[in-house]
Amino acid sequence: LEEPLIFERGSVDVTGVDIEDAPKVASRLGGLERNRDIGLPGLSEPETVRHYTRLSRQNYAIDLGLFPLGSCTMKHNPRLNERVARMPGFADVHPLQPVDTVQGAFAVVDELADWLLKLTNMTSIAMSPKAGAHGELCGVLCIKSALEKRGDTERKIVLVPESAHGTNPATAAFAGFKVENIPATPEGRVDLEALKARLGPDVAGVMITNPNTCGLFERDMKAISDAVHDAGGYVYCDGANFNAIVGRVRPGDLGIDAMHINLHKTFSTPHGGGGPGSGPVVLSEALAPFAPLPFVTRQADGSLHLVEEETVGEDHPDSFGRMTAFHGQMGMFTRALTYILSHGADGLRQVAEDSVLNANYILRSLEDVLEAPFGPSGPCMHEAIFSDAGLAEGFSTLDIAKALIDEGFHPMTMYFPLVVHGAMLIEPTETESKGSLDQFIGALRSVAGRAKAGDETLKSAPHFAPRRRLDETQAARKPMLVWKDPVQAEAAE
Amino acid sequence: LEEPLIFERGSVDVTGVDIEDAPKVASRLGGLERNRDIGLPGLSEPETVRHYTRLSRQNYAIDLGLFPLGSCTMKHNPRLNERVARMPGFADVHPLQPVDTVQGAFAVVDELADWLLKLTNMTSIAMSPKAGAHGELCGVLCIKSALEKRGDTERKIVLVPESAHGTNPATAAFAGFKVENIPATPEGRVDLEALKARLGPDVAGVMITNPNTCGLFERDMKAISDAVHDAGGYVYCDGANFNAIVGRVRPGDLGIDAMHINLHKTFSTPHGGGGPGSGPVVLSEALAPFAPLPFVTRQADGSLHLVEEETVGEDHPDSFGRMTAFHGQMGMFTRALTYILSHGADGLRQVAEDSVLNANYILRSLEDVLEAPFGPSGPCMHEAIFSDAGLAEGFSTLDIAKALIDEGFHPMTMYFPLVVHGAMLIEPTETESKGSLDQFIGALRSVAGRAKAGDETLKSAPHFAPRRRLDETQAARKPMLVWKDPVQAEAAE
Amino acid sequence: MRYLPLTDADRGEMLARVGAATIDDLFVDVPEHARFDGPIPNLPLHASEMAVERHMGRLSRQNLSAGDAPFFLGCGAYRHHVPASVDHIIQRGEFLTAYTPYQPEIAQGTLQMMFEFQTQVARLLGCDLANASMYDGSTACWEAITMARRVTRRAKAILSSGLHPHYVSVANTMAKFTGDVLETGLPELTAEPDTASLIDRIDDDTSCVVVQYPDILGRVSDLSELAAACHAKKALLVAVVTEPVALGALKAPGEMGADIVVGEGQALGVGLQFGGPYCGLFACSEKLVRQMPGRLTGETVDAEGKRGFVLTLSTREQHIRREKATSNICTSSVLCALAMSVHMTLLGEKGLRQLAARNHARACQTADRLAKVPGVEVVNDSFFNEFTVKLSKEARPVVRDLADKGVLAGVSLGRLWPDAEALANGLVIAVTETVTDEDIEALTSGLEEALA
Amino acid sequence: MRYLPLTDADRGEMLARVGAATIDDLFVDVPEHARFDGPIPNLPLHASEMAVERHMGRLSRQNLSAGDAPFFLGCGAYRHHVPASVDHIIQRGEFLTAYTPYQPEIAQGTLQMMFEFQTQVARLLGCDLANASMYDGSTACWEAITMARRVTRRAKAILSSGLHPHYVSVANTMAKFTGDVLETGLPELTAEPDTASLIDRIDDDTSCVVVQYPDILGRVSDLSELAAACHAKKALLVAVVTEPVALGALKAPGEMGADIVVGEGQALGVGLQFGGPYCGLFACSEKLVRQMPGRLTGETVDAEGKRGFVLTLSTREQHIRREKATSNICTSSVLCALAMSVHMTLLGEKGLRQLAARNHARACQTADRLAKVPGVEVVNDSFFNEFTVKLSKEARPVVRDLADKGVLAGVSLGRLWPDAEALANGLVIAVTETVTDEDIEALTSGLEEALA
Repeated sequence: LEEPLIFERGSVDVTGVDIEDAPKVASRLGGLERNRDIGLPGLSEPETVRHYTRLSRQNYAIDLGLFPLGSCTMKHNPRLNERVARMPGFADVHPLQPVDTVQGAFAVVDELADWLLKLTNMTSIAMSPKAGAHGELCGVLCIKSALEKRGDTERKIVLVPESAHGTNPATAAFAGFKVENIPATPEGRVDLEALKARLGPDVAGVMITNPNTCGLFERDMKAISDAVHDAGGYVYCDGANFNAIVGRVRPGDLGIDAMHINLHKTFSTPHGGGGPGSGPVVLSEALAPFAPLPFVTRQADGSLHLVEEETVGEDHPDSFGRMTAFHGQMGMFTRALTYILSHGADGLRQVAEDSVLNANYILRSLEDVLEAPFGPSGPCMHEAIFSDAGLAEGFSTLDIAKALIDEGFHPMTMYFPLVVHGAMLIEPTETESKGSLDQFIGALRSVAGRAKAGDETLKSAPHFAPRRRLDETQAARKPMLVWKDPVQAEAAE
Repeated sequence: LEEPLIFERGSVDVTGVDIEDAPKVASRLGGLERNRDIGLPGLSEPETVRHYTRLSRQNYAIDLGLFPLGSCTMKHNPRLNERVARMPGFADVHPLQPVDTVQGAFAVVDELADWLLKLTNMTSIAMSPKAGAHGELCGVLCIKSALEKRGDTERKIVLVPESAHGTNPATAAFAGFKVENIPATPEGRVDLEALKARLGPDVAGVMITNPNTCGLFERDMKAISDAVHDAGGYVYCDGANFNAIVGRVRPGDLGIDAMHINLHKTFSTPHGGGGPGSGPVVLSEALAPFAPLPFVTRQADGSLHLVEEETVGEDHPDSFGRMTAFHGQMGMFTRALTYILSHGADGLRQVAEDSVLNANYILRSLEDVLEAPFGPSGPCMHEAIFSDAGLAEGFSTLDIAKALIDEGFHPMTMYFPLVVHGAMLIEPTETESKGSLDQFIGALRSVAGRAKAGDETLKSAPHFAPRRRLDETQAARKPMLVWKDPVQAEAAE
Repeated sequence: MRYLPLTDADRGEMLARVGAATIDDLFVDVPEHARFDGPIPNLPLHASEMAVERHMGRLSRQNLSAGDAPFFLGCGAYRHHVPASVDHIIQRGEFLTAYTPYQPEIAQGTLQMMFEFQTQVARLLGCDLANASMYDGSTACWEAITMARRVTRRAKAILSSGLHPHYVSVANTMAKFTGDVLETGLPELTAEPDTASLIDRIDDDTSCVVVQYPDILGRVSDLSELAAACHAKKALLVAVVTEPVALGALKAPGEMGADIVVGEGQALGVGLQFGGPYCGLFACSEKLVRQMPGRLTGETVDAEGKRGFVLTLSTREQHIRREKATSNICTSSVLCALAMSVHMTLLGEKGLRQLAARNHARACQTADRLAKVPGVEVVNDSFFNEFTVKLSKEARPVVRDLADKGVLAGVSLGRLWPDAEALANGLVIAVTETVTDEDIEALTSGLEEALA
Repeated sequence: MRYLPLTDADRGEMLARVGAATIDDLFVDVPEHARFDGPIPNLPLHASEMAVERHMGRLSRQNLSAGDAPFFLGCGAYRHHVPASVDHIIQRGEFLTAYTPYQPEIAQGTLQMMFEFQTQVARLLGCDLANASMYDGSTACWEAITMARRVTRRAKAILSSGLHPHYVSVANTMAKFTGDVLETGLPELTAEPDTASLIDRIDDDTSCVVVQYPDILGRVSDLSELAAACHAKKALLVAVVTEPVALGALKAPGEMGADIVVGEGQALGVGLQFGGPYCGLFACSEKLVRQMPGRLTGETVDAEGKRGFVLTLSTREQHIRREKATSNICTSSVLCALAMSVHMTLLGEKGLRQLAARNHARACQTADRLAKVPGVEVVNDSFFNEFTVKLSKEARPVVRDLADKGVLAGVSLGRLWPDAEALANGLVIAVTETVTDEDIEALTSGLEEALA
């Protein structure tokens, strides 16, 4: 059975809630009563539950199987996190309650901040960024603030490797910088010498992902940091791939100045189909004074104090200001802290180790059937990358991905990073068992074999999904972004 | 992907829980340490969640669509019920806590009891029966106790209509009665005259389902009750079909002496794949003294008092004793009370009306394509019955049922009641929308048409379910009721 | 009416199709005197979700929940930590809102789970096979007694004095009506269970001996000799387990020769819930399978040869056999069985053994601590996570006093056997992994004060 | 390590396949000085689920949760009753644990829901179309300002003094770096919003006017004239809605001519959560679509011609356009959007209007009640469910005093504008359907006492 839209099934006369009658009072709406129809259909509760339950079953999810999207860290989302986030003291408190009535909430912020600082060996942390890209922006704004503070306003360039996430250049541009690419070595790492050559008085800093999106640890990270610092710039580290090193390597030991941490990747908060995320940013001593509002500080008496607009003038004159209303993604903080406490320092180290082991296992189990451009560069970190070299004429990474759907798996990240042709970036995460990896490897070997042999059925895959390949071109050319009643729509034409 | 068994996937060395180390103490297990392997495989939490999530997706459920099992009342299970049942004051209290510390729990029992008594207009209620059949047993034991109390020990016969649920005769037999059938009239009701003729000093009572399993209200119920009472017997009413009349007709007004109420049918507690149920039994004044332990009484000061073994001697000397440990299905009481309060007396009446309307809508929308043996008897109650008359040679009710699976629906109850050949008993419940009924009617019309036309593909249906027809004969002939390691099993042979 | 999808317009159209002028026309068969014009009187009308939640929340807060107090109650219901994923899984709509798997093609989720559950339970209890759950332990126990009667064609069952008194009550109630003969007795506050006395009493009329393990006072004893004695007289040994976690540390009854092992699965995954719904366990040896009550799932193949599962051996059951069924049971406790099965899967053998070890060690520590309190005497030599103490005064008021101070100290034997003076000073104390050091201290000082 | 499925045996086998002797061999690229032999120091080791739950529970109980107090806070975050089914649905693993729907063939659940959400939001806000959510209202507001700059190629935005000060702060922070010019100001404690003054200030350099509706003090005013004034100068009108329930009673900004309507969806389905995650709303007129930030879902067909949904117009986004994208946003707030969408579906137009009507009526009753308290002056003539009172003394300490007595009285303007003396006596009071008569009495008597 196909599931219709709520607009096709529901009615504006139906409601799935019972609401007490409004007492009769004279309206004080300033004469702005909404008299025209809104057009919001309602469904009774049984119909609502059924509609969304049916819809949900058209989704793939980590609860159903391996979700090897490279750079996305689709790991298991523990159910304890969900239980904790729903405790009334967390779920049912208002962000503007008097500070005395929310000491437990600030304690969560403080405790999580402490963990993140110790795990990264950094000086300070901004908790409020709402997601990874927002965290990047936070870091870049700290850099810009620091440059302005020292009157160094001529530095307009931010250097970004070609393999970077799209958010990096977008963020730098958003903050008013110009973006230039850093070249890579053939083995997939930043070309240190080329970088050094480009550094100078116009360079504000670099944005580097480490481990990088080719799945490699930037071996020269410390040297890069030193060179950038020597040239008067700052080092931003994209922490999207922190999962590979959490609990095992502290980015602060590598000289970076700022790094965001995706709580929804490394620390298991649910992705929920595309968000919410949460992107706290750890900062070096050099950037710490510029951290955005608000933040929490612990007083001598142990009570927690909130620094917002009110007191910032005295205590933190260089803060660059507020990035969002309220305090950040509290609901994600509770989940991330729950996860961190569950694992502990030893468990997190094991997370990094198992995630790297799983990725290497995939890399070495597939490199005979798929081209692994950086296979010879040594062990990968928590993701393995392959290219489309060697597929039969006319067969692409897309075909492999769609065929994997028919095998019961979510495909890997396709065509990213851009530096690898037809890239397939596979990140299994540590929460996959060996049995699960073996199944996936078997499926991918079979698909790769068929793609090399030129099996035409691949091109029309998937065959067994809720939908066949969708026409994205039509969607973009004549966008239909909201539902329109076909009767009315026709009448309008 | 096929989902393996946990025994094929898990390992005795893996665990999905972390448990604090046991302090070292000298064991006091009486020398009975379990040294041999138990053979319980474990899975990590991610694997566990995935295993059961995948399994769940092989199920049909009311959350996915219409579930028209006649006599089973598969209605929507409100999520508020689940939230309430998990409140710590209900979910996390021990049945033997001091009575002062569980007044709220007894208040739930008391409030639910009050509703059920008022909805049925009966005198007393036994809350502890664990399910419908347990409730039947409770009622029959009350009857037996009453007979014994008055020294009337020669009454060995319980009369049961042929159309009764299997539990009725099984219960009567379990309590030591002999069962005799009551004939039905051609229009599908109890034959009052035949019943009267059979009554006599050997008859303990009757067990009658009302509305009956042919979907009809027993129009002569009061006359039946009067006749049975006149003959010295008691009237047990099977309340499985109470949904058709809840809030609209009070069984106590029809002269019955005992009736169980399936909280998991009429009052929306979840069925959960076959239980738990809950079967409180309402009793007439004649049977009230014999109600089982424990029960709750309200004191003059408003506090709630628990009557168990301790005080029963003085206050309730005729109680026939205890049917279960503790107090009954508390977790179902909270859900049922939540449901009842949500609906109120007006909403429950609407439940009965809509459930009856939905069933009649189905009856009248299908009787031209399927034989409705009692269609001419007038309106049905909350379920509609059809027979296999008119299907092509070699086509059966089973084929229709299995073909409905391919149409995306759960089949109706098949081959019950026994009085209709190839019976199909359809109970839509009130929580189906008209749109949902129309879809179902359309599907069933199409299937019926094909069955009449002799479409052979029906016989191999379902084609699109997680499994094709299963070999039940093999399962029964050579029962494999537990998993055996194939290696060990082979070695053993 | 948030649960009712029909609109008045729908109702009108549908009545027209049905050929009725009003809804009352569909209730014509209800006699005049039993009809109401409106809602049944003296009952409130419908209420919003918010209002209902508030009302129920108020009632909930009138209870002292176990998590809010040092908590030591057992005697057939145990408080263990249940992983959050268990509740997540049982709330999957496909499990929660499915019916009995009568259509196996679209119920493999429930059926496979039941098959796994049967296997887990059989292994845990040390038996060949198990069914897919009963109402609870007490009713499962009675079913075992009647099954023994069917198997042996004898009517006399000997019930250990260490059997939970509610279980004894249930059996007594039923036996009154069925004519079964039960021998029962009061336990004594001694270190040894009544195994020896049971052995003495077995005779040629005995259908079975029913013994609880660990027993109601927490004592454990080897059942092998008892089993041999039963078998020598062609009687069955029925063992009852109310704390399944114990079997992560203790030999299983099946290993020691019990023919039928029944139990209460609540401790694993189900939660306290004020006594229900719980999860009755029923396991036995393979040769007795056709006399078993309750639902059974079996492995088979589908029309394409794929493995699948179905309800089987239903010729034992009431919907086929009617008055000749092995039991009148229809509903089981599948959702609780699912919770238990998920918890067992999460634990695995490793986790179960760790959990059992921690329970036992903590109970030992608590017993040692309490033994030092003047007026407290520990009765047991052997126990798992539950033991009995004899106080210097009547236990029931002591328990009530401690409850007033926010300590839920255990189950007084006076609550279970109100008339038995010899037991009045007995208090059964359960110690699970949920008990903290502070909890033990609170119990100790509470008892010190009460007994001073 | 309950979340880690690999056993040591697995690890050994896998290392062998990889060709590494130890796990350290896989970390060879990490420089020596950055390696540890064991866990990172000064941090605790792993803990059981029970221990973590206990710890977090303790922290949770250090907060006074809204449900445990008479509660009147608003100012951008509102407490409404969320039906239990909303939370059930967002916990479906297929929604909760899915990623961004990059593979539409196996993500139609999320995509169709997003399409429905876009339509619901567009209709609610009175616009042609809406995106599939932003981080929250404050960031959506800034995105609207930058979008207006792109559309008009002008850099000056005029922000109403009635705009939430956190939203203003966010915009000010960003503008410092981007070079946008913002005109802002402090609100006055008067019955009228600053609409007239805004109209006066629009000039040919103005990219947009940003106005909140109802504004931070709860006031509402007709935006039609303001929209006309903007359009006359070819500027855009950006309207901000922080309480979407209001639009069940009040005309939508889009109906009154706003070009972009952004907002905070939290009030519907999401819950308070101490400020996040929330659900940013972003809607605009059709002609502006290619300048919109954020994800968009569009309808299309699959290879068999069946209707389906895909992410579309992604050429605006960072992963394609990189430094030329309309925004750097990647993550959105889909799970919160789902919660909001489910709540809107449950309500429907009928329920939303009833809910809004009840909120408004209860707020009116509360305002009338408080107006009688000596020392309390109600500032607003018009409002929805939130209004401002001027106290006879500074509001911030009054709020703290009442909190000590267990009443959460509202948001003092001193909390929002710590330096503005003219606002110090202002208190914003929100009254939703969750407020009871007893709550209103508690607030009233609390204020009476505090102001006496």
